[in-house]
Amino acid sequence: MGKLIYLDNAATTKTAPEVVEAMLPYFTEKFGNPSSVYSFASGNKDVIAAQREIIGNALGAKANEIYFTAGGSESDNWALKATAEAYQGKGNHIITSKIEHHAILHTCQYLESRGFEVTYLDVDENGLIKLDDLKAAIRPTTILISIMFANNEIGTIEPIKEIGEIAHEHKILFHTDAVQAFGQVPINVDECHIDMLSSSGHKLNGPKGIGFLYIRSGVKIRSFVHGGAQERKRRAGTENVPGIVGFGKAVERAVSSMEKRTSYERELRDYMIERISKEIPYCRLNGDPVKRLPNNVNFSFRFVEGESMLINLDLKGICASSGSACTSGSLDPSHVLLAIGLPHEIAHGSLRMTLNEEITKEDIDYVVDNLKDIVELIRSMSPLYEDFLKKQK
Amino acid sequence: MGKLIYLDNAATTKTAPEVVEAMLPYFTEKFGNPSSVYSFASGNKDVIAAQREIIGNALGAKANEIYFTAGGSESDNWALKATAEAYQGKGNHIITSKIEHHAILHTCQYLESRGFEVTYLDVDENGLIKLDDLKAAIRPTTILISIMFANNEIGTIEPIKEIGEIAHEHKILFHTDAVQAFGQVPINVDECHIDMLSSSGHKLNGPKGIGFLYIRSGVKIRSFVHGGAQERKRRAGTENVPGIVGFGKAVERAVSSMEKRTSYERELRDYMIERISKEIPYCRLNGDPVKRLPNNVNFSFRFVEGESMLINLDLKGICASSGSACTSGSLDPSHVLLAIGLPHEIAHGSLRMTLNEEITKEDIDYVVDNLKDIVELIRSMSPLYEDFLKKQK
Amino acid sequence: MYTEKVMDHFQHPRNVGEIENASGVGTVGNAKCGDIMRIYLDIDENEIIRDCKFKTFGCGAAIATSSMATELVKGKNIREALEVTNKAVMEALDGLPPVKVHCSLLAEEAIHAALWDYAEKHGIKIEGLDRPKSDIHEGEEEEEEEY
Amino acid sequence: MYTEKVMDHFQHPRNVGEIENASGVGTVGNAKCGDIMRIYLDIDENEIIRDCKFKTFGCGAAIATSSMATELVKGKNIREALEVTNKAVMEALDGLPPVKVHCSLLAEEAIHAALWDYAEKHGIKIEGLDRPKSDIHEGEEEEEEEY
Ligand SMILES: Cc1ncc(COP(=O)(O)O)c(C=O)c1O
Ligand SMILES: Cc1ncc(COP(=O)(O)O)c(C=O)c1O
Repeated sequence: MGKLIYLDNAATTKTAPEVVEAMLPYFTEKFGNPSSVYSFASGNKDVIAAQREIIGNALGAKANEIYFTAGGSESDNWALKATAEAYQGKGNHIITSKIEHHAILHTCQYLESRGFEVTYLDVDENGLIKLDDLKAAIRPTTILISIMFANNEIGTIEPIKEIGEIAHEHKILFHTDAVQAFGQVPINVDECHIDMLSSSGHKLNGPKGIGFLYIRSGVKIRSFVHGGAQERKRRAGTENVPGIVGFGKAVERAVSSMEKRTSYERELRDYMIERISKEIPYCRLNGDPVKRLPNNVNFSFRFVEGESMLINLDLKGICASSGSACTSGSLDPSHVLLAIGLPHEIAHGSLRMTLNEEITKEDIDYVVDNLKDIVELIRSMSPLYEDFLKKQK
Repeated sequence: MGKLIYLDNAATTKTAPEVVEAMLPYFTEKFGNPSSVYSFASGNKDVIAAQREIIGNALGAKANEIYFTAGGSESDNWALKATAEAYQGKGNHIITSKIEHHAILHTCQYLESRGFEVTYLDVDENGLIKLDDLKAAIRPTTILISIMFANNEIGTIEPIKEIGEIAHEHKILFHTDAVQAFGQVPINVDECHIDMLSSSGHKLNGPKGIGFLYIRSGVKIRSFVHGGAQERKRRAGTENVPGIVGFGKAVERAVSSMEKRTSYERELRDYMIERISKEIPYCRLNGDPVKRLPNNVNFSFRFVEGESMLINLDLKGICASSGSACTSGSLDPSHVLLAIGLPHEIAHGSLRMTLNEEITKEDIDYVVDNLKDIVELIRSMSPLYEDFLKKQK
Repeated sequence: MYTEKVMDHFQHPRNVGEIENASGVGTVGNAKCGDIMRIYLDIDENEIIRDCKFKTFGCGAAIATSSMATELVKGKNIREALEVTNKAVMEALDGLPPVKVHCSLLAEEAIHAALWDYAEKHGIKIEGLDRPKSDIHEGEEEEEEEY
Repeated sequence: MYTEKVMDHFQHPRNVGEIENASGVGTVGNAKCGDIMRIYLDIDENEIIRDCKFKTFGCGAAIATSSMATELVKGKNIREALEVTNKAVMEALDGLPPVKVHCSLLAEEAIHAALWDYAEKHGIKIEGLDRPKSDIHEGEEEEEEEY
């Protein structure tokens, strides 16, 4: 294969070379177990503390409020299941939204099967939850509000500060899945009244298999993984030292470069959105045009099915993703696209392209030029398009 | 520091250079998300399948019975909590032993707080469970037997095949924590009637932060981490591709070298045990002398506290561990040493040294020579030794 | 994920298009589920399929199976065409991933639907041919979650 | 984990040993919990601690605090020695890890116990000195699990 244009940074990112560099010594040289007494290993305890400090700082949190996990999914599961268990005495009601990641939604469904009640808030056509809906959903038994910071498919950034204020006012715990937002938008847990926050290393050029859950001190949730005394007795398991070091490095990198990087990406993003909107007929931008992750482009193309777009793009060296059912092997398209009101057949024709700082304007032009041809080609084979054209006449 | 003699391979191991080598491309080159459609990433799906195959083969299991996790603790938590939940209808009784790792014991305590009943089997003075006790403990409501394959402190290898047969006879699920045993002793899940088995990468020269749970097909436990459809919908989270690749490589390495490596280690181990037994008075070998992990040496020295031994050894460049309370910051010494019947003060004076194939006979001599001096020095400062000598007169 | 044959038929689909005044046309699937196949047949007086064209809205496998199915029925007589099962299409493509098997079923159904249309138009009955289901996914279960 | 001062006193403990016919001897802690400290005092007629020795079964911090405590009380009179608190010992060692603070308490208690023994033997009462607890860990809670 020749050139590769990787436009799927919401799925995963390349581990930055300096991140790998930082991790390497912890595999073969400083491989000791941080719990050990001898000096060869006990230094790793300090190294972990330093990463906790970096991450805490990035969020306006204290270092000891950061608990390392194996990734975003574990963090989400921990936050929801342990809160449900710990605050069961207070109530059994949880509020979330219809556009959460499956790590939240399937956990909520699990909790429903265990006797909890869950309200799944609707979103508007741009994917924003409505604050009035949230207020109306609150019950005396509500113990948790979990709303994602930014959506992984359509890039919409939710009104987190306002949600936090409502939660705070009602003394309800507030968790946010910030897997897509952390490192892309500034976050301050105090300003937004966030009590718990999930993050995953591989979404911001860190390694896979490492994440964290921020837990505000005072929040009384217990371990999700029981065992050894690691992570202040709240998450057992020998620490993934290289992973933690890599995560710390990635956060440092993401935070220090955030302004420059995201303003670059935002410009490219808007250029791409403009070209596609203008040059490809019968398309629709999904997600909020303004309250949007700096690197997210998501369109639906009528009469086109997503997977066949993806394969054609792949043949041109372009990596992208789709909310099409076909990419997941199920029959229903993305729940997010349905929640913003797209009919099934249009949801099937969606394409997500998520940029990074290595993408150039030339790359974007190459992608859009190819995309135009591909959409045209697929439409020429589409019975839906045939019917549509006949009706037009 | 000069020479470093690492004798704490039960705590963690050095990631083998060829394992790191195997992992490296998956950080920066082949970093794609295995769930993606495009060819750049979808190859990673096959790579993961290949590792599953390697690991399945090593256990006499099918590849699709291997589910990757973040480590031994998660595997243990998953096996116990999900079994408890899935088989609740059948009963609420679990049988385990007093010498399990905390990942098992604390999970059992958690389950007790949720209404389950747990029998903690005693062990004999060598750390072996008694099969008659096991049989006697079985109730009509017993849903799970979880006994570790080999103990992490004293190295005792339990009669797994016999336990499996008893479990099988009574149609009770059998889980074994093989975190210390896998890669050190041959394991066949069918021969031993094992239904679930936990393992952790970093104990066999693989990376930290990766493990697996073997689940025999037909065992109906659900997800521990809910979310995406990874691991056949049973363990959500973007796959830790480098970790999985490293784990596969480590297993390949451990299995192919097992015979040669462990017979080398066994010889060294027995040499070390003999020298210590002969040359240091008032000591006791902990764990079974024969049914023993090939690399485990564990002694208690009377009148000596463990941590001060460790620090003195550390000053000589020797890394070891102790069941002393002081190393864990709690007041009680290791529950394993108490379970084999050691009085508290003797349990405090225990020392575990776990070898690897890089250790030489000269290293062992260096360690034993130093250990002799250190034990003597500490005893010369010990009021217990003073009292003992006075009584001897 | 796809075999070389599938990719070949996806990249160079045979028989894409429409046939004006076709002897029979069948459309199956629905947009809701993400795949629709339409097959046009041109059948001569000897009941030989002279020509066959398709239009498909769907994933890579849907397009490739449409293409392969049209290739397989072209030149065959009606009875032979009925024997072009989804298995035959899959085999001709060197296999499909399990989650894509339903695409090959869709191709089989599309041919049957076009033949049914031909039979209706000509007032004949083709033995072994049932009225096409209105929705190929009817009665098809969503892939069961393993546990 | 330990400061340089702690490591210095651990590696080169001051005043290890026994004093024959000591003016006062105190032993605190218990083997069950993994630390025992015994302090010997040689006190002259002016109530000045002329010499002080220790024997300790315990971790690195236990040995270092014993050593430092003996250093601190040597040459002091009884009343001054009473003011050698665990905080003073810790500060003199540039601090201890949180889980090791109890070792410094043990050192304070050992001095007090030796002084008590001296007072009993000499039939005097030292103001501000209570009968030593039989077990230093009595009433001490195990470090609370955070949640
Ligand atoms: C027997 C046993 N079980 C479980 C574990 C937990 O493994 P991990 O720390 O990799 O989660 C360990 C090691 O710490 C162990 O020795
Ligand atoms: C919003 C969101 N939450 C949670 C996750 C789960 O993260 P991970 O796959 O690292 O467990 C993802 C990514 O897959 C995500 O985009």
